[in-house]
Amino acid sequence: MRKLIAIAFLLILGFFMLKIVSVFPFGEERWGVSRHYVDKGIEENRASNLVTSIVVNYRGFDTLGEVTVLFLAATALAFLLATCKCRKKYERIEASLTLKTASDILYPLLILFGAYIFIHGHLTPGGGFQGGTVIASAVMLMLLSHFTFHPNHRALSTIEGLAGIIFVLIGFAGFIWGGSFLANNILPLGHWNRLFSAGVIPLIYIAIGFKVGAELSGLITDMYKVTKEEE
Amino acid sequence: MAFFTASILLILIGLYAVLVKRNIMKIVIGLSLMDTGVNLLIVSLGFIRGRTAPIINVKDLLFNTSSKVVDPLPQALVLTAIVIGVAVTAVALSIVMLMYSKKGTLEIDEYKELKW
Amino acid sequence: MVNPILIIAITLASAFFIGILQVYSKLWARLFFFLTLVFDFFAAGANFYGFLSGRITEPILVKIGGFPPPIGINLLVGKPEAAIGFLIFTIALLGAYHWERKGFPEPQGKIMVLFLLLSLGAAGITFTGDFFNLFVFIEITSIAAYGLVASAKTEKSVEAAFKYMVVGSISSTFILLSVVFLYKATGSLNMMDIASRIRNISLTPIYILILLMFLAGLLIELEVFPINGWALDVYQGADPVVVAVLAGAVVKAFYLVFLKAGTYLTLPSFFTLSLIFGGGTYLVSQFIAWRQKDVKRFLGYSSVAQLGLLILSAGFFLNPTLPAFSKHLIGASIVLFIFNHSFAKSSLFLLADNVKSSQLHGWRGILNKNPLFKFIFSTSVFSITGVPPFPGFWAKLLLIFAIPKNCSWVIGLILVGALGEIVYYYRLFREASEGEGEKVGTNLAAPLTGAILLIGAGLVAWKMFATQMGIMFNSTILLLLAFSIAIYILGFSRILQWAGSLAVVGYGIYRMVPEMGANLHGFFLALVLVGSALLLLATYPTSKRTSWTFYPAYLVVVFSMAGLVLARNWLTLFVFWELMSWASFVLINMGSRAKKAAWIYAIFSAIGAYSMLAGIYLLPGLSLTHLKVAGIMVPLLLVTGFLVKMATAPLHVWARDAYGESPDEFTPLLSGIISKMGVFGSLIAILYVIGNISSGPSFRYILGWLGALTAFFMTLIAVFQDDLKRLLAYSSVGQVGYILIGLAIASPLGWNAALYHTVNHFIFKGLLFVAAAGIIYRVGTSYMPRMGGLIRRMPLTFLSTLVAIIALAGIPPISGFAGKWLLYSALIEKGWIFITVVTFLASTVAFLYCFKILHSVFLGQLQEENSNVKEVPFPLAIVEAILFVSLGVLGAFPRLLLDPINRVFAGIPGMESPGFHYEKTLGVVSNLGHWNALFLMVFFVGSFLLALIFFAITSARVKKVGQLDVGYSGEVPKSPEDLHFGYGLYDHFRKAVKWFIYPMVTKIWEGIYEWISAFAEIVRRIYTGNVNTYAAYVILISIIIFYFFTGVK
Amino acid sequence: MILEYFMIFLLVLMLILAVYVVETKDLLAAVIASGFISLVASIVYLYLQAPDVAMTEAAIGAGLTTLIFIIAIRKTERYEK
Repeated sequence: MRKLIAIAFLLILGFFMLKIVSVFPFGEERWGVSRHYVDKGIEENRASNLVTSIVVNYRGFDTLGEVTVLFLAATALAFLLATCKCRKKYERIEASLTLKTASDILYPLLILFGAYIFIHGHLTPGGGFQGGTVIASAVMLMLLSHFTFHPNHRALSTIEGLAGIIFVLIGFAGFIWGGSFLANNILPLGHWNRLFSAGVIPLIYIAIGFKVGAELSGLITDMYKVTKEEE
Repeated sequence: MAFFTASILLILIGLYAVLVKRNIMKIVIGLSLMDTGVNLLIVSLGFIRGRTAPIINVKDLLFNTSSKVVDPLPQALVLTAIVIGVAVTAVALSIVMLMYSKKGTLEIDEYKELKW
Repeated sequence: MVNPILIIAITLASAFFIGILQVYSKLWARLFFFLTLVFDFFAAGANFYGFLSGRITEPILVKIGGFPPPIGINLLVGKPEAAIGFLIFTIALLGAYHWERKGFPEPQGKIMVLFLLLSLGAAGITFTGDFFNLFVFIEITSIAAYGLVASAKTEKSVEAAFKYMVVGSISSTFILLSVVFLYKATGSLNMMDIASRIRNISLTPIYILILLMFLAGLLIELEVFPINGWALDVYQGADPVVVAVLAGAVVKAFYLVFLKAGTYLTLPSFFTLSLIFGGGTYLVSQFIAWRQKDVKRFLGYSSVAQLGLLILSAGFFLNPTLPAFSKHLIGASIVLFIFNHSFAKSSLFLLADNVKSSQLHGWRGILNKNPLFKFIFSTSVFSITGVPPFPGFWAKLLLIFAIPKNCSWVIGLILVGALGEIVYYYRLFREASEGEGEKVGTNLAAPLTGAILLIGAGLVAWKMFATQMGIMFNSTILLLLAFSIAIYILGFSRILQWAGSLAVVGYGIYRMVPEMGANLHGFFLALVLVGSALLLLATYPTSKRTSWTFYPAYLVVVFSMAGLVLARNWLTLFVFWELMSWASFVLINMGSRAKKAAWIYAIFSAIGAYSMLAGIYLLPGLSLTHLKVAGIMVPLLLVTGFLVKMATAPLHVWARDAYGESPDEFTPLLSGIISKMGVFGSLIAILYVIGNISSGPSFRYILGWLGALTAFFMTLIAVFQDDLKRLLAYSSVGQVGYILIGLAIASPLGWNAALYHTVNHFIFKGLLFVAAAGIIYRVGTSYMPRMGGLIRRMPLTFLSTLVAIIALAGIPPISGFAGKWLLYSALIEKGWIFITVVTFLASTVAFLYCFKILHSVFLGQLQEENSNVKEVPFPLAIVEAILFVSLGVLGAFPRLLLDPINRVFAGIPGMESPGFHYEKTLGVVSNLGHWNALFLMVFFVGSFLLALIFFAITSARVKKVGQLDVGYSGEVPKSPEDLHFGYGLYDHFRKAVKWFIYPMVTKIWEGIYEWISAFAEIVRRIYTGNVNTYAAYVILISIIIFYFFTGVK
Repeated sequence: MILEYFMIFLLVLMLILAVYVVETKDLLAAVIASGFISLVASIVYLYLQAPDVAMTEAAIGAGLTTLIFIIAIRKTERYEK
């Protein structure tokens, strides 16, 4: 009965949502303000990846918020689980030698790959968030395969905080020298499709990459550690 | 249209879990399904048929770009939304873990101390 | 001006920095945390001040990244945003300080980051001018809030956080989707830009659907009924500090978004939606709270209700058909409501943090042990329930008078809800002031700041808006009110306070002499000031029980009455009326057994005040001149307020206990003068509104019957009271019934009778209550079977009581007779025969209780335990003597009073001739007869002396026996009931009339209360506590909104 | 054309998986299935010319989210009642 009512509610809701999207035919051209980003993006930012151009510059403030959200989540999780007496359910099994060795090899490679992603954020798909996540996955790999692996929490916190501060400071630099917060006119924009181009965008994405990497590593460790401590 | 329908159905299935499932972990899973659906819907809304990705890596795209690429703005928004989604999920899971540590169960019926 | 981006960026950077710092040093992290908050506070304050002082005129537009509006993200900070931003950081600072003193939960660094980002998110929500950015900030706020709600890590708090998280996620999904749809539909994300684009496109149903989706998401965050279960759980389960910040600051940011959505998105059904959801939430929550036993949840219901009222106001505020002035008023009212609710509710939650138990019974008596706590608590409660001069009062007043007349049912809704609020808030008040509680925590600095800000804001609002509303204050009255409050500082010595009060009242009389005189206002002013001065004299603080706040409150009552009678328009009158009512509530509540009585008094005062306010709202004008109204509704509403103070049936239920249990020092004022304000009000209502004297008899006839029935039944019930003060209470109510009859007759003779009886009743009832206070002080009880034989111990009191009773009974030669004579003449002249009969019966029955007083208190044997009581204290004796003499003088020379009354009416058309005249030999002559007071006086005093001489001669033969010298058959009488010969005096009579004295009206009122409670009990079951259900409500309400408010079918 | 049919196949697959996620009693299986949904979604994003989103969804949606779910399930219960 409950299920039927729920399904009825949801179908009506879905009907309304379908009604809304039905006025936007799939795949139809419909530009709004983003036409400016597309047509003027290269001129104004020199970042090949227009999504990056939007994420970091045109809507860079959103990204600052986004970074904050992630930071907040990591903080909240660390806070909530700090004193959690969570019960352990499963026995840990020692990882095999193959796995350990493979992880040891993969670990630096993954970090390098992550760094590559966020350094090239303005040229290729991906950026700080994706790169950071890849770095975190490297940490995760080590956590899973090595009992003794324990990322330095202080270092993580410091990197995380510093990277965030650098993001804000770049914004401030724009405020002081460029006339407005996060303005992308304080560094030479360089040439299109080069690594050293797009003004502050790569710098910001690198900061984000470090921050997200440190944050997510910390987050995973925090969640994971609770289990570990009780063994 | 198939994309829209599928993503809306995904949202609804996620919501269904929230409305009906008695297991709090399942509810959180439902919420994350919902997120996926929403993201899919937004990206589909930005899609333009026959266009390429908004990455200007060849000279040809430099000119008259708006007739050659899809709308990048929804993609940028979705990037933000995905990250926010994982952040919410992380906090939700820590709350679930905390709840479980209090009562040792994931059943929603055990968590009705606050009511009326 | 501080660039708003700086506030956000610096806060963010320091949040990141605290993230690092907390690893190394907690102290530095904490220092930095407060430094940031203080910076934010001053920065936001500077902006707000800039707007207030006019230094900043244009809204501040911040182009982030240097891109102009539709391209980049903008912050747009106008006056409202600056105000809310300032509010957010003020509350955050207070909350943080409170938490710091209480001790942050570990790990401290993390929680500080969460707290900082919560306030940052709220500020971002407020400042941003971009819809997607709004979504990001909503998420920041929400995630920080989830973490903070769970921060107590108790079962309840974690549960609340989970529910909040689930419902909040649905809400943000709605908001995100609608923002993206909005982008697809308009091509922009910027609020201003969308607003301008919307004007160019037609509002198709689909488009409206998108807007409704946004609004649905927002309504979840705004905690509207019934999708607010999560919010109530959060209020109940989370740490009170977090709740204080959420309710005080964060919700207000969401409310501003709601206002912005209404402004920018031009949704056609916005008005209807906000009326339905705002009004519904407000009304339902105010009543559901009645059954709530958990204080925090109960405050939650109140928060939700206040938010509902704000939503409703938003609907009116953004209604384009509203005239500019009303819009201005509603805007002001919204600002005041926000301020009021933020500070009062935050203070209350922070107070709740200091109390161990959050259950209602855990609050029992805590006000009596903790004076500072009591101050903050009372201030907050008064402010929330709208007591002048706190901001809540002005907010309500501004809102009501701004609502256009064609929506007057909304007024009804607001006032009924406000009544519900009074009921449960003062139940908490009652519980918290009953008995001796335990000590509570002393972490009170933050709530104290809130309370002080409330008082300040109330005074500022008074200054700013009172004149705009046409409320005029006599500057002398304001000065005197200020003096009244200042008397508080003399509280270390009650005697000093007493003397100071006398001085203030004396000064008031001196200043007010020119105002007293030959018109209605001057007449009542004289009664109020001179009468109060006399009664004040009798409050000589003999007992240690007198509260520190007794004299300030007493003086406030006195001077608000003075302001009331001097008022030249209805609103001024109302303001003073409320001030008087609530100050007297404070006084009644001082009685040790009066807590329930005070609660009931508060409820009935509110019933009266709100119906009066509704009546004033419906009047065609505000000034005290003849106003033409159609129908019976307006006069009925208007008069109800006054009838409550006069305790006319069926609104008398409060009177017995309020008179009986209020402090003995205060009862004379309550009965002698405060009830006369009802007389004054009814008189001017009849004079100005109920029409000129010749028309509209039917309504006045009803009033006459009300008066007569009140007189009859109250007198009858008085007969069977064994408690001295309760007996006098019923007697008082009955006597005021006579006055009402006189007023209702509205002939010259009737009004003369009414005013004459008003003064007279003040004298003899004041005298009786003063005597009662003295007796109770000496004997230690107000239970009459414990008295008896006091004639020998208190001869002066006996004599004055005797005279007062003669006056009360209306027997010549004392002044009471003149009133009765005039009244009967007026009644017969008018031809209201049945009323005459009932009135006559009533005054006959009155003899019974008159006799009972004399009989039970003064005559008979002296109880052993009273064998060494003395005469009443000297100041009381003086007052008794003065009143006693004035009764006698007026009895002999009624012209001393009748002449001024005649002059009062001389200025009123149709009233010039009093309906009687004087003759030398016959005395007062009316159409029906004549009487010569002086002759009667001489005759009666002569007869009395003769009788006295006779008894003096014969009394030698009376044999005196001891009290226990009685011949019971083997039983030893112990209880006073057995020993008191007056006990059960009227038992047989009681059997005869038992059907008449059945407390039917009381039962009806109790029944109403029970029914509403039962209804509330049913309604609140919808909050099942199950998160599935909460989510289902959200979906249900959303689809209902979508279905009914778009054209899509 | 084939690509579009493939996409529709993927969408249907996502929906089927979603129903499985909701209905299965094994939370671990549900989580892994929902990770798989994210993975499928990232392929769909590629079709929708959104490589950035595809990458993010694969890394965060399929990887990180699944991971933290698994950790949480490890610390609570695997089976729904």
